[in-house]
Amino acid sequence: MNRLKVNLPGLELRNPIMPASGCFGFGEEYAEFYDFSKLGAIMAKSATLNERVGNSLPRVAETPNGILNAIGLKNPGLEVILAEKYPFLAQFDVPIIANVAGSSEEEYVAVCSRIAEAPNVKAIELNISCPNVKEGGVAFGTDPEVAARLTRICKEVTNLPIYVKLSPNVTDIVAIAKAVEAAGADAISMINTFTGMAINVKSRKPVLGNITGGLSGPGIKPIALRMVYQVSRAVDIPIIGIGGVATVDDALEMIMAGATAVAVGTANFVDPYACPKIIDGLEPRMDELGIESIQALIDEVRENRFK
Amino acid sequence: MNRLKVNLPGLELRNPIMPASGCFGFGEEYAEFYDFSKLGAIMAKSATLNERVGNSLPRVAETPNGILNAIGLKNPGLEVILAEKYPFLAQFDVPIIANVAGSSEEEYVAVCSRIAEAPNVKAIELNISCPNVKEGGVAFGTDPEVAARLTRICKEVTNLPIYVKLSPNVTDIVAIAKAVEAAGADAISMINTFTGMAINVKSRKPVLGNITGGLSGPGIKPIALRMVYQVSRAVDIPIIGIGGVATVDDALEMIMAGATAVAVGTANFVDPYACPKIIDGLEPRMDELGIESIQALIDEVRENRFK
Amino acid sequence: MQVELLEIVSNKEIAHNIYEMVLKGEMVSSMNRSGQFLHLRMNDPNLLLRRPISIASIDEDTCTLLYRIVGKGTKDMSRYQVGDFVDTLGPLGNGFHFDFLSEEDQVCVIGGGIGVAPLYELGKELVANGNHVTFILGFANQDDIYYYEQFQELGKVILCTDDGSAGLQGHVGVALDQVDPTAVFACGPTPLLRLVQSSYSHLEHVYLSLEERMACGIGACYGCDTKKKDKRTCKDGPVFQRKEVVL
Amino acid sequence: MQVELLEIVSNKEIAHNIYEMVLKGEMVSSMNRSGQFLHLRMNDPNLLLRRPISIASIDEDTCTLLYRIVGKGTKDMSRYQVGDFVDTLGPLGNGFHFDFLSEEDQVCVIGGGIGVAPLYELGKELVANGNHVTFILGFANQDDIYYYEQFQELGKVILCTDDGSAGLQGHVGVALDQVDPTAVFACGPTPLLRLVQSSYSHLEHVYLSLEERMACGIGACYGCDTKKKDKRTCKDGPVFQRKEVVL
Ligand SMILES: Cc1cc2nc3c(=O)[nH]c(=O)nc-3n(C[C@H](O)[C@H](O)[C@H](O)COP(=O)(O)OP(=O)(O)OC[C@H]3O[C@@H](n4cnc5c(N)ncnc54)[C@H](O)[C@@H]3O)c2cc1C
Ligand SMILES: Cc1cc2nc3c(=O)[nH]c(=O)nc-3n(C[C@H](O)[C@H](O)[C@H](O)COP(=O)(O)OP(=O)(O)OC[C@H]3O[C@@H](n4cnc5c(N)ncnc54)[C@H](O)[C@@H]3O)c2cc1C
Ligand SMILES: Cc1cc2nc3c(=O)[nH]c(=O)nc-3n(C[C@H](O)[C@H](O)[C@H](O)COP(=O)(O)O)c2cc1C
Ligand SMILES: Cc1cc2nc3c(=O)[nH]c(=O)nc-3n(C[C@H](O)[C@H](O)[C@H](O)COP(=O)(O)O)c2cc1C
Ligand code: FES
Ligand code: FES
Repeated sequence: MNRLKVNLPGLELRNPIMPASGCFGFGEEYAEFYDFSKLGAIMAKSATLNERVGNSLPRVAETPNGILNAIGLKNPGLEVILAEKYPFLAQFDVPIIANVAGSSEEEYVAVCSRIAEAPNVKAIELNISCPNVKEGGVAFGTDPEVAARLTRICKEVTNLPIYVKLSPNVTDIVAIAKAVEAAGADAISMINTFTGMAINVKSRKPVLGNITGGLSGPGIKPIALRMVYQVSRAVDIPIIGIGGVATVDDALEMIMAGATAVAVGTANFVDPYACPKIIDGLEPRMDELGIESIQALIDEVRENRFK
Repeated sequence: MNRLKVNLPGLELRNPIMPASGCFGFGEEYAEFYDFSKLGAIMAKSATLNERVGNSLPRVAETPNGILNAIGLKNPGLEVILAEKYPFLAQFDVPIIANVAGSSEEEYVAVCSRIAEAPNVKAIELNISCPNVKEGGVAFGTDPEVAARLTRICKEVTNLPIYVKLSPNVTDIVAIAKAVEAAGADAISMINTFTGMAINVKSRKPVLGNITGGLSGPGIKPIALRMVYQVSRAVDIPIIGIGGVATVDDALEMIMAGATAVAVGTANFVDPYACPKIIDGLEPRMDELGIESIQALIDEVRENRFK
Repeated sequence: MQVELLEIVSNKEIAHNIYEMVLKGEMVSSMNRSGQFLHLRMNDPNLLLRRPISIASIDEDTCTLLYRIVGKGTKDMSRYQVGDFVDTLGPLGNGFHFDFLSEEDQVCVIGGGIGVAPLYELGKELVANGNHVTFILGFANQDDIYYYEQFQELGKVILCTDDGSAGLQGHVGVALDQVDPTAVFACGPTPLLRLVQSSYSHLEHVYLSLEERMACGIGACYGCDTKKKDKRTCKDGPVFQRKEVVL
Repeated sequence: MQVELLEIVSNKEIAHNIYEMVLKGEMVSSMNRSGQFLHLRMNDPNLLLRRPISIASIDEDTCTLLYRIVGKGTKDMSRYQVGDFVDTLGPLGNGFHFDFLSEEDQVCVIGGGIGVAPLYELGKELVANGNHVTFILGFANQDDIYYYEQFQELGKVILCTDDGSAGLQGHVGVALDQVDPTAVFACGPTPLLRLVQSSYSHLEHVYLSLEERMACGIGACYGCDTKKKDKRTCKDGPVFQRKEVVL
């Protein structure tokens, strides 16, 4: 029996661990470190219809046990991604979750409708929560109706399952989750980054060229966990837990909060082997904690969640 | 010239540093460590009309560079506070900012109307943002209209200036800030804690008796800074910056983001001398950075803020 | 109550995952009662909360802590080197009191696991006070036993292990009928404290040392209330008379 | 490109706030070009981002880094002890290339402040390649100068200090007219790079080593684009031909 196996709509994963979007590019660079057939899945960098050159510099800053980024969805655009990026990943035995972003409904629809051209892409993650682009991005993720509408129209143009990636910068994340579930979302991935900033006290100016950026890393894990916990009690679709996961225990904590799978972002920068190390550490730790299988743990959490 | 002097409505502060509400009790314990006449002001623990015994245990948990707390506004109730707690603080030459909480508008009004009985209390901080109590608390802090209404009716029953303490658990903190400013708030203090949680992977249960708690400490500083920055650009009333401040540079960063004064919470637990150490470190650091006075820095930030 | 950098004189494993740390500094001169604790700041800057650790022994110019590795903080502590300094807040809390005891009174001191630690200093003080002390000490198994010889120098020691690998088999309850004390002092896991609380309901002088998660450690944050929510473990405790607490 | 724990052979201050750290490990054998850098994980667990530091010298089985304390990370590094291990990702980036040079070609190597560091290994390689090298090195003042003797062993060194406390007074610009090189390599603060970029617009072979804040360090996150936003400093650089970049 594979004790680590979990299922997401459209995907069978050999384990619940995958790199988070934007923290792994399209894999080319990390492929020099390990074989991706080790991973549960890969969440690719956000794709937009046309190339995006990204925000002004600097784009990253360090904060206490966290980092701020304002990359600005830099990516080579759908054509190049379809022609080169997803195909590169096809050499590995691992399902790809394509991440789609846009600044208008039309752009999301245009990208979603073509993603299935890449046969190794098994699901779409709809990034409605990027805090680092002026138009669109997070705006789609802060209003339940807008988020639901976007989900619905994207569902219409693709047969791939759609996972909606939620923004934590909201008063009521449960309302957004319920709205996208009702609109047909097949799963939820959460969370994207918190809007934050850092100031250089010497120059008295913001560190980031974009002034604000998205906060990620272990410091935000408690908020991510709380949101996963709340949403998992309110929706029936599975959740990919994201936010500050750096260790085996962090990953298990996410699952205990209600996630079915776990994505690792910032930790890849700290240690390029972050994902395989967590994967290797799961079974020994499960033995210590008396966890038979990840699926059994998920079932146990689901059963207890209305108590 | 006192280079550290700043003003808040109703208060002259010898320096911009004060302990944050709930992280200093009513001062009795910290009085064994240093003379409070060193401090800019003291933000007292939240006062409610009647005694509150607090949440179930455990009430604190540690997270990466942060802590979670779910104290549950434990306090002995207004009578005892007026009879014993504020009077204890009257021996020190330091202005007190009383913090008022409640689970109904009536309770806030009842407490606010009597606070002025303590002559050393120079302002009221309206806690509309406590995430750790079931009724009220944060509910008042997430809806601009509710927050504005509460501010207005509290203003009516007291001559003391009212500072409204904002919750960061909202989509649009600027909207709340503008609403309370329009309703007559004299200042804004921000931010209270983020709702978060931690799970004990051995027991598979939440660490806190209350399940969720408020996240504070350096890990959240980038989000606090961003919010202070945004609000300071949208309102004219002064801001007391709170969230993750532990060092002199953190305090200066808050002021550079737009705050007029700075409150220190969690850092008091790490080091009981956190506030006096920051105060002592301000002038040497200002010399290094070429900052003539805190007021000059505040003015500079205000001038640049619409650029 | 003060903050001081105490110097590490020694720090070594003395039983399975149990460490003994000897600290030196001026603060030692203000330690005058067993049952109090120190609130230690960790080296790892991510660990914001101080860790409460009981004073296990107060000597000429040093004090001794005994701690078990259970998580990140105690793991961090186990790595501190001789000559390093530990940022220490203390001495804190209201320790063990026994002014009510007359010389020659029979006293029973009951401890389990790492809860045995503060009872060593208590034992020394009781012996100095002229009391006859029986120690009932429970451990998981032989590998977990520490300070057995030290306790034997102070009085009668009844040793129990859960698996019977040393002393009596079973928890401390199996030995309670061997003593008929005037006063009982206990520290250990909650089931042990509950047993002591209920077994000696006829006695006035039964004192229990409790644990609770703490932030400030000095009584200011209300983080560490006891279950009845009327007392703070850090300042009003950690030692309580049996009727004061619900377990 | 790999991750390895490199052992610290030495770590000491060699000029005001400038440290030299010598590291040992297998990775050294894969270092074969000046201008590359190592991405070092810090000991302080709060500092999540690795720090990019140029390889200043590649020797038999060690490599040398030269770094200036400017913030928390470099302060952290200055405390590492001989025998400690540094979690190192590297060697990274596209270093200095000079296959176009013929023996006897005149080369000018220009550095300012801590930017002088990677130029030492470059100098060694150029000399081994048979080139004549003139180094123009700028420092703030006498106390900041490091590796002066080492550079003198490699070729002519023109020293400049902002305050004139050693060598010529002024920034490196005051010395440019003393040389007429075939190729120029430069590393240092942006104003220095701008000066080099504009002063040698008639030359094809002008290479500039840039700095930018980095997250991954390997080309995956797009954190470190150059200003033109068409190249990543970490992977496509840090060394660029003068026309490739806007400063
Ligand atoms: C008054 C008092 C005296 C104590 N004396 C001793 C002693 O002499 N020797 C000893 O080994 N242990 C003692 N403890 C328990 C000790 O404080 C914990 O084992 C220690 O804090 C665990 O820290 P950690 O980081 O290793 O564990 P983690 O589980 O990683 O700690 C996470 C958080 O929970 C807190 N925590 C975890 N367990 C406890 C606990 N049992 N009590 C209080 N807080 C806890 C930690 O302080 C920390 O804030 C005492 C506790 C109290 C309250
Ligand atoms: C390719 C490359 C090679 C370098 N080689 C050297 C060298 O050989 N010797 C040396 O002393 N310095 C070198 N630097 C600069 C060095 O990386 C920074 O001085 C260092 O990261 C500062 O870290 P800190 O924590 O002390 O400063 P802080 O200002 O506290 O750092 C905060 C954050 O900003 C980043 N940062 C700050 N300054 C720089 C900078 N100039 N470049 C890139 N990131 C920065 C840090 O990495 C960190 O993420 C190089 C930079 C690059 C990009
Ligand atoms: C440098 C960087 C770039 C990111 N880019 C994207 C992106 O393109 N699309 C997206 O949906 N999320 C992006 N994210 C968000 C992450 O996928 C993840 O949701 C977030 O970082 C929280 O997880 P972490 O704390 O593990 O990093 C990015 C995060 C970082 C740090
Ligand atoms: C243990 C604890 C208790 C708190 N109690 C209160 C309270 O009673 N009223 C209140 O307005 N804020 C309370 N707060 C919030 C703090 O005043 C402050 O807003 C928050 O902790 C963020 O600042 P920090 O990161 O410096 O701690 C409490 C925070 C902590 C950690
Ligand atoms: S830990 Fe703060 S009151 Fe006890
Ligand atoms: S640092 Fe990630 S692309 Fe250069």
